Amino acid sequence: MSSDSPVISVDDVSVHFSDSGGLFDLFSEDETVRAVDGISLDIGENDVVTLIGESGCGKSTLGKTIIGAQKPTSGSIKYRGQDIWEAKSERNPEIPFSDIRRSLQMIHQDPGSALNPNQRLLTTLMLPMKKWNPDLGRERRKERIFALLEKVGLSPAEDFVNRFPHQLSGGEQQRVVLVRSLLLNPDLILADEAISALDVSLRVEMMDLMLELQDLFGTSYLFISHDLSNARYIAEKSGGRIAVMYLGKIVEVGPIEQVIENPQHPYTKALKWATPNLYGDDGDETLPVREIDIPDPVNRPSGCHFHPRCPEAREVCRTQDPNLITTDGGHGARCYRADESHEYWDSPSIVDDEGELG
Amino acid sequence: MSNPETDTFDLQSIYDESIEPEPESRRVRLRRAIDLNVLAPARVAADDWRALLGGAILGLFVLMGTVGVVLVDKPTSGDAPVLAGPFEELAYPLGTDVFGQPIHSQLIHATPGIFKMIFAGAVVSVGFAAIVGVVSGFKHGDRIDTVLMTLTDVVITIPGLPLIIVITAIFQPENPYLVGIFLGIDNWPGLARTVRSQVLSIREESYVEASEIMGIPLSSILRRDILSQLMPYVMINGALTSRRIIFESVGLYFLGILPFTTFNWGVMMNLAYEGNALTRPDMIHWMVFPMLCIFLLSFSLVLLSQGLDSLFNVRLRARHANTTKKDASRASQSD
Amino acid sequence: MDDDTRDESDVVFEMRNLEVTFGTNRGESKVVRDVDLDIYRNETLGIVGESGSGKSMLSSTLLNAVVEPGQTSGEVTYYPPDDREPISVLDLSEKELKKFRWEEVAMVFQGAMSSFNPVKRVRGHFEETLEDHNRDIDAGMERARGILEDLYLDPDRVLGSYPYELSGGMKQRALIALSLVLEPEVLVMDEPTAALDLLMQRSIVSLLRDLKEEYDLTIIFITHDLPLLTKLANRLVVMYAFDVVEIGETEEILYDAAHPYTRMLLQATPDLNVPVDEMRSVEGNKPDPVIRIPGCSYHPRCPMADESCKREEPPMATRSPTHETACFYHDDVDEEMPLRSDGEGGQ
Amino acid sequence: MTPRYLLKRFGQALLTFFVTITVSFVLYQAMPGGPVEAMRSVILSQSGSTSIDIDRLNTLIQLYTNVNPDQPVYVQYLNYLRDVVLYQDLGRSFFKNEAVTTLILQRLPWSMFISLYAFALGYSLSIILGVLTAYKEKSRFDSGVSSVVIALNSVPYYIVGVVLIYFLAIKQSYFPVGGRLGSGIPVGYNPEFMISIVKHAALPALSMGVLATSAALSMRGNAIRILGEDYVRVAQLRGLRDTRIATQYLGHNAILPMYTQFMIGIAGVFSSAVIVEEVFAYPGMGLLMFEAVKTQDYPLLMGTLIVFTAISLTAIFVADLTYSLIDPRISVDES
Amino acid sequence: FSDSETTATGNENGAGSTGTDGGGSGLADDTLDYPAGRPATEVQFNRYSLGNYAHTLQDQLFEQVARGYADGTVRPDLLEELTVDGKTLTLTFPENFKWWNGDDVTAEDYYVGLEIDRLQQPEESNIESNTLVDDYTIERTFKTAVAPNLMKADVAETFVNTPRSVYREYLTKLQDASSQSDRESVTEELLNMKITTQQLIDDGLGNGLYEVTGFNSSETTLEKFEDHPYADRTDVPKARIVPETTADVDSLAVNNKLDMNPDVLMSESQRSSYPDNLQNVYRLNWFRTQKFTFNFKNEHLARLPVRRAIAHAVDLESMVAAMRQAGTVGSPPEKQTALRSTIHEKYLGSDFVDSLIDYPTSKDEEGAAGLMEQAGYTKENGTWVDPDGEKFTLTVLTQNNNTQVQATKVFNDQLNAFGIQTEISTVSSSDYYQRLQTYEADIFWIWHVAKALWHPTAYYSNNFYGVEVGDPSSGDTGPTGKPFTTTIPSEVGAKEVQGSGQEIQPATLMNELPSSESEEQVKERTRTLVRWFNYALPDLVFVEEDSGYWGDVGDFSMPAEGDQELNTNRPGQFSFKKGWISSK
Ligand SMILES: Nc1ncnc2c1ncn2[C@@H]1O[C@H](COP(=O)(O)OP(=O)(O)OP(=O)(O)O)[C@@H](O)[C@H]1O
Ligand SMILES: Nc1ncnc2c1ncn2[C@@H]1O[C@H](COP(=O)(O)OP(=O)(O)OP(=O)(O)O)[C@@H](O)[C@H]1O
Ligand SMILES: [Mg+2]
Ligand SMILES: [Mg+2]
Ligand code: NI
Repeated sequence: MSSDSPVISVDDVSVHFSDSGGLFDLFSEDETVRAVDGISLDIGENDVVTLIGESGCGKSTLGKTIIGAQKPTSGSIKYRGQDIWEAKSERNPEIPFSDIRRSLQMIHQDPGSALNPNQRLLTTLMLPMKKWNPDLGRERRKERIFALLEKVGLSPAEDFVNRFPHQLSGGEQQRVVLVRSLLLNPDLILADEAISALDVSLRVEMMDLMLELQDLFGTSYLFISHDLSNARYIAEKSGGRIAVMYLGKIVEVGPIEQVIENPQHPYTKALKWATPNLYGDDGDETLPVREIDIPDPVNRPSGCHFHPRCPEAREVCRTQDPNLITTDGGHGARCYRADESHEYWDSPSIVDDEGELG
Repeated sequence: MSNPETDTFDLQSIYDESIEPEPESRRVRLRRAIDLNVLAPARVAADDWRALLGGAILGLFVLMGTVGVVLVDKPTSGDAPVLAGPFEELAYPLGTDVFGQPIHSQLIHATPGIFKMIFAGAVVSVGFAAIVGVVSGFKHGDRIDTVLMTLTDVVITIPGLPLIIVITAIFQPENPYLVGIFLGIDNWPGLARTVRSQVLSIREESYVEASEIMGIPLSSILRRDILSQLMPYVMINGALTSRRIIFESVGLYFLGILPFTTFNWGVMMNLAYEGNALTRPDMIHWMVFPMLCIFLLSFSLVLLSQGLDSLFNVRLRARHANTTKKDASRASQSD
Repeated sequence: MDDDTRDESDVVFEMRNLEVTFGTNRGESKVVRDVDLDIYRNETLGIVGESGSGKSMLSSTLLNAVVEPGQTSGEVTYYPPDDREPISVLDLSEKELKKFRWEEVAMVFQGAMSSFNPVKRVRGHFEETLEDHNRDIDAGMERARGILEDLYLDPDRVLGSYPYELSGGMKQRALIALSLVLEPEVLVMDEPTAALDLLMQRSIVSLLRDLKEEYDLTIIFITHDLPLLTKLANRLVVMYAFDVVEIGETEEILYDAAHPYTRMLLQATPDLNVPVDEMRSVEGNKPDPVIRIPGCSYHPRCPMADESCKREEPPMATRSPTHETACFYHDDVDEEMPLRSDGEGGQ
Repeated sequence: MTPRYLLKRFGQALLTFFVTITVSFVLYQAMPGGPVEAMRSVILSQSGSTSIDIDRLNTLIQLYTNVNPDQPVYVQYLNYLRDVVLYQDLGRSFFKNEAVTTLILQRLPWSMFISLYAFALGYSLSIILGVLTAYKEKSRFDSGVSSVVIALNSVPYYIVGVVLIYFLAIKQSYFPVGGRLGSGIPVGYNPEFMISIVKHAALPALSMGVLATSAALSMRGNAIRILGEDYVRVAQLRGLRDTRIATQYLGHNAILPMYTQFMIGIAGVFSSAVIVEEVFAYPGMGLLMFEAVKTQDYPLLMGTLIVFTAISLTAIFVADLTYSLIDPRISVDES
Repeated sequence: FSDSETTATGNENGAGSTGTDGGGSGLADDTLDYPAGRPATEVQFNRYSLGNYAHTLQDQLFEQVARGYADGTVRPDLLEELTVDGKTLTLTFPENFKWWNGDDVTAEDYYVGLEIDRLQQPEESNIESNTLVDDYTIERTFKTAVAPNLMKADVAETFVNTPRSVYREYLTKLQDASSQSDRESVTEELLNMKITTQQLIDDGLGNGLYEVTGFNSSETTLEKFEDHPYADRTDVPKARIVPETTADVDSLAVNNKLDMNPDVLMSESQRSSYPDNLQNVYRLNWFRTQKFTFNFKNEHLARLPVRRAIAHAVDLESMVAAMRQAGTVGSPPEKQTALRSTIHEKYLGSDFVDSLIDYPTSKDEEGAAGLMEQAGYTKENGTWVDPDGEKFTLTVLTQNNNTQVQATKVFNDQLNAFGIQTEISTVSSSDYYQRLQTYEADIFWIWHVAKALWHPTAYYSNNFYGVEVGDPSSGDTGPTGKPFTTTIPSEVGAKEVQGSGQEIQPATLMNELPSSESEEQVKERTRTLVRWFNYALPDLVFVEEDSGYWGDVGDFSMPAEGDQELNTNRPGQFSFKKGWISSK
């Protein structure tokens, strides 16, 4: 549902982490992790983007970069046209940094650790209100908090706000965290694996709640998951897009139906295979990758990063890294196979010395 | 969950709604605060014999140092017969020393000095440690972190006791606060390191990141998210540091390295020891009672440091609070 | 359980009146309640249930390894493959237990990431296990290499590494290899894949299938990831509130779930093949092990519950020779709580 | 362990050493009166029967100390630094008319002997007790041992020393009250000599060993935590022998977090020699330092401080090197 | 183990014979065990080096030329004769003494030391020349006339500890030196020369009755030197010195492991814990006294009545009693003369002493109050305020050694009780003398004896061990504000100056005292100074210490008063060195 002016536009953003040398680190070799590597992405008003990928592929880093919690090494992040990091350093930006800060919020994976264990919920919820609604009286702030809490089903709110986080169940904690981010009336919420820590039986409920509130407040979501079926649930229910990340790059992006039904990238296919279904699709027990383990993020493979694991890889993948090849309706993949006329098709298959796994 | 009637729910609508503020709110809040921060810890303490005993003994010493010095006259020589044995006379229940000064009043009048020393030492070392630890933890990876940690490592490595001995030998501090400060000098680095690693791990906690992302000012983050987590830790270490300061100061007085102008348990021990109290049965009480005081005071601090652990435990406190009770089943599940 | 129907089957484990209790300051906490269960040789038994339903506790009893200060009561009988005497696991002495564990039954449990001693090389773990069970180390290590290779690991590299040098998936596989090094009869796996990536999870499940064949294992696999389980298990046990509520062949559970809880669970499970609107969540709170809910423990959350459910505890009812459930109304469940549309169709 | 890591630690050790020398120098400068005054003060205090007249004494001292105050401070500093670093020359003792290095070298082995004795005694006991109490957590054994350890931790080691002297040396002459060698014992590797030095070192070592007992509590804490670790549970499930689990799993891992503290502990135990050796009149490094303080023998005082630091540095450096032997993760996870 | 634990040559034969462990054994055997000095490992015997602690052991190992006695006389010890003739002092040495290495002890051995002393600073020395008349005679000539007793005192308490074999070369260098700076470089060389205990043994550089045969950090073993003239006097073949600094003398004594403590008396408080066979053998009035010095820079202390009031207000008896508990034995002075009372008779005469002002040795608060009021002070709420109505506090500086603290503490408490506020400042012994010389305190504790002698010069010396007044050429008052010129009553014992009084210059008198030309002049000057001291009370002497020794009278026969003349420094060691101690 992206509109013309995106809330966030990400342009060729990279985030690299390198070991910072101490006083005696004279001889340190650089160990750079390219957590995010040249990603561009737009998130519109009332938009939902789900990001999936293996652990360590850079999802969280990308997410945090998008909401301005992590400074990119290169590239730019614009909030409604205003570069976030320029807003922070400039004197008179069009949109003040504090507004941007408020507009981009985050829900953490583990609701337990996202709440200060020593504070009662009321304190935790009041703090951001105090910061952003300084004019409001204490009672008025409390009203809002109570209203939202009741809204997410934590009633009686009066009882809940006086508890400590450990006195809530995981699902309840996650709702409080959600309420906390909504209190600021943000434009974009990064939900970083916000439901992974919950019991399976509670996930659907939580996702429904988030989507309902999204409707209500018109917030956009960047939803991070490593589980394709959850990602699909969110994306499909909200009509959003899905982006598949692999080693710092988005290897496939598009509307959910197309990505799920017609995955272009072999990695997406592998993910789809790895997401077992209760019903149907059994039988195929051939591993769709040549290697189970992910390569070292510090020394990534040349060419297409996926080539050592890719069952379809050919010689050309070893040396060249494909760009995003868009097919139809905003669906694109970083794989030569999406381009029917690419030299890939003439390239010889990689002769695997270790023998295929599948 | 779903809430069908509020489908028309609108953010604006909840903001516009104005409800009469509850009138009893302030009182309720106060009551709750007292319950949670005063009564509940007291109840927790009452459950924990260590905190109870430690607190009681410490309280006794505090009384000695405050009320005691008012009630009991400063000892002067010739108050009583020389070297009277203990438990013989009500006027000097613990006996007297070679000057005929009652032992009990010497012990009592030494207490304020000891507390001053402890106070200064603990404030210096714990304060310094907290500042260094928090700053370098917060600026992890920055130059300042490297510099502070290198400094800390350096100070850790220089052995404390010899350094203190050298410093006190040179400066001959007489003021108990000054003595405390000198002794605090070598006590901070270990704590600073641990504070730093605590800060680092607290910073890893998502709630700190969440606060940052919500734009909560740094001062609030430091106070609410970091210091409040560190407090128990710092307090416990404060108690242990105090014990160390007692050991070291009394030791230096005992050795005669610090100038002994005032009443001090170590001075008593020194005089008794030098007077060969060990081989003189009529003198041994002069040595034993100050030793007992040192033992009891440090014992109380050690106990307290262990008891504090549970005192600062939010879970225990919440369990002992009346105003934040909730049905037991839920509480236990999320544990 | 109805013993007659399973007469000819070869039982490995027989659990009777199994209970696990903890004394807490709120009262006695019963985390496994009166479970009767048979486990057959060479089957893969899956145990599902929501978090905290007692799955881990139940499986720990197989090695008499319930964590302190839990108390296990009832009977757990182990039938060795050859004609040795059956072993009553709960009555074993310390010494016998040490021998029994890992030689007969190995366990890979929740949190396998930290199952290796961080200061010991992986090789050391293999060697000490062999040594303490008086096995020939060289032969054992040879075997270990074989298993590691079966798990797509480079034996030399893995054995020579410290645990921290291995990725989660590698550690998990190394642990599986370790669990097989003494050639146990039974392998209990408690959420061995929960912390891993999808791709890794699925790969490991694939590998497990092969291993089971190769080493003639009986596998007990615990997870709350139902879809994954269905790819591996022959038979499923559904636990709710510290008790078994349904047992059946995998297909039977998937397509003919008889307990309302199982049905709810199935519907709450995200599935790429099921339209999103058909997904429902399980409402209500999970039960407390200290407070015994009278009657059927699921009744507070069950849409079908009536007065009798509140009063009486439903006994196990047989739905098919291999399918049992603890619900009074399992006959009505199809009507009241229909399964997903393509649930039936996908068969 | 990477060479880089080694290099880093070595750099740090050098820096610390450098800082200590500098601190010593600064303190040296800060001394009231300087060496001439100091020496005069001491000679005057020795006398009471000295017939030497003061003017003449001053001349002699001037000649003797051979100070050249005209040099700018930085030149003096550089000279000092050069002497210490290049020639291991810590100057000459004012009063013993001997190179500080020689004096220290004579005393060092004795202090090393009692410290290591104390260290081995204290820590091995603490470790064993820590693990045992953790195994038997909440048992009567546990609370008994823990209470004793807490009590021991509340007594300064020098008081333990005094008490030991009182009971074991004066009341019962099991051990000598002081000195490092019995009278009339021929020096050499004969049993008499060995027994004598061990007996003389026993009480000082015991009282220093008290310092190490605090390790028992942290060991207990660590062991309890490790007992809850998955790998211990898995080890039990694997049917491993109890001794293996106790040593290689529990013991090894529980020691890890304390390892560096252990090594710093060596330095701590070693520095406690200053007090303990004085109490036991045990002529080691500590007593040397104490005498230096008493006589204001500044070159000797600074020399001993530097040597104390060097030992502490060495201990920590060794700790660093060996830490990677017992914890393979060290070179990766430095913080 | 470290080479500091060297075994001496002699130990090879002696090994095992006394091998009981446990820090010395004074049990019934043929060895005399006693505590003294420092461990031989830390001592060296070059007489010229500073701070080498030689003095802590040397008087056991070297013969002493002459000694001072408590009656004020100086008499020969080793010497055969010590005579005075005008400005010349003649020392006659005996012929039958030997160094341990077999060399004869001759006059030259002593001469070398005397000449080195003189030649280091020949201009400043008060000695004109030392002449080696023959192998056994030295003539020592003073530059100016000196009282005969003082000339003898000049060599009293000195040792024959400069063997010519070692020191001759330095003397030669000094004699060859042409300038003061050359001489200083020889001095410097001398300062750094060392004679370690090992060297002492190896080269046989001692000459006492008992010879060092072995040593380590916890003992020094001695054996009788059979070539010594006194060798026949005693049957004690061996002795063992336990260092005072490393052994806890008291616990050794309690466990009966010592045979003698050569210069410390057993106090009454120790009696009960010591075994019965240990008894005080000899007690003497020692030369040493202690005092508090008043700093006249303090306006209150500058007032005579206030000083006198203080003398009345404090109870010297109880100060001494407190010190007695800490092991110091002594008594308060009968009269404030600054002299040790044993020499009153010799230098002052009893009539003179009787007429002096009496200051009470016990508390006389009334008298004190009267004096305060006389000076215009009034008492408010138990505290004296000065004539201007101001409160004041006196600071008292003392050393943190046991005895000093004991005395000062009582002194202070009593002044406080009387209503004069005081504040103690206790400084570690190492810093004490430095702090003292800043003269910032109002009252400070100090020993009162500048020389180990019973002689007026030992007490009236113008340095802080004496009655320090200061350098009279430096203005009107010295460092403690004491005037260089002051008026005292002309009449002995008058409390106030009547008439014009007598103007005196104490500092000058003190400086001149050592060069008094006759015994009469010594007495004359001493009396003037005593009158001044007694009238003006510049310091308050509070204790005259006693000394003596105790010993194991069960196993050894010890000389006591009457047997031998023992009223001299360290009578126990003296008896031992003279061969007067035998086993029973
Ligand atoms: N602050 C940091 N410093 C150094 N490296 C980092 C930092 N944060 C992340 N990384 C590295 O960047 C890579 C991507 O991390 P990121 O947390 O974004 O992964 P992710 O996809 O969110 O993984 P997960 O699913 O496990 O959360 C990882 O290799 C990680 O080690
Ligand atoms: N040490 C313990 N003391 C008391 N109760 C415990 C203890 N360990 C677990 N429990 C309780 O036992 C119950 C069952 O726990 P169990 O670990 O078997 O659950 P589970 O089904 O394995 O859950 P999960 O899927 O989260 O692993 C839970 O309610 C838990 O709270
Ligand atoms: Mg992440
Ligand atoms: Mg579990
Ligand atoms: Ni770090």
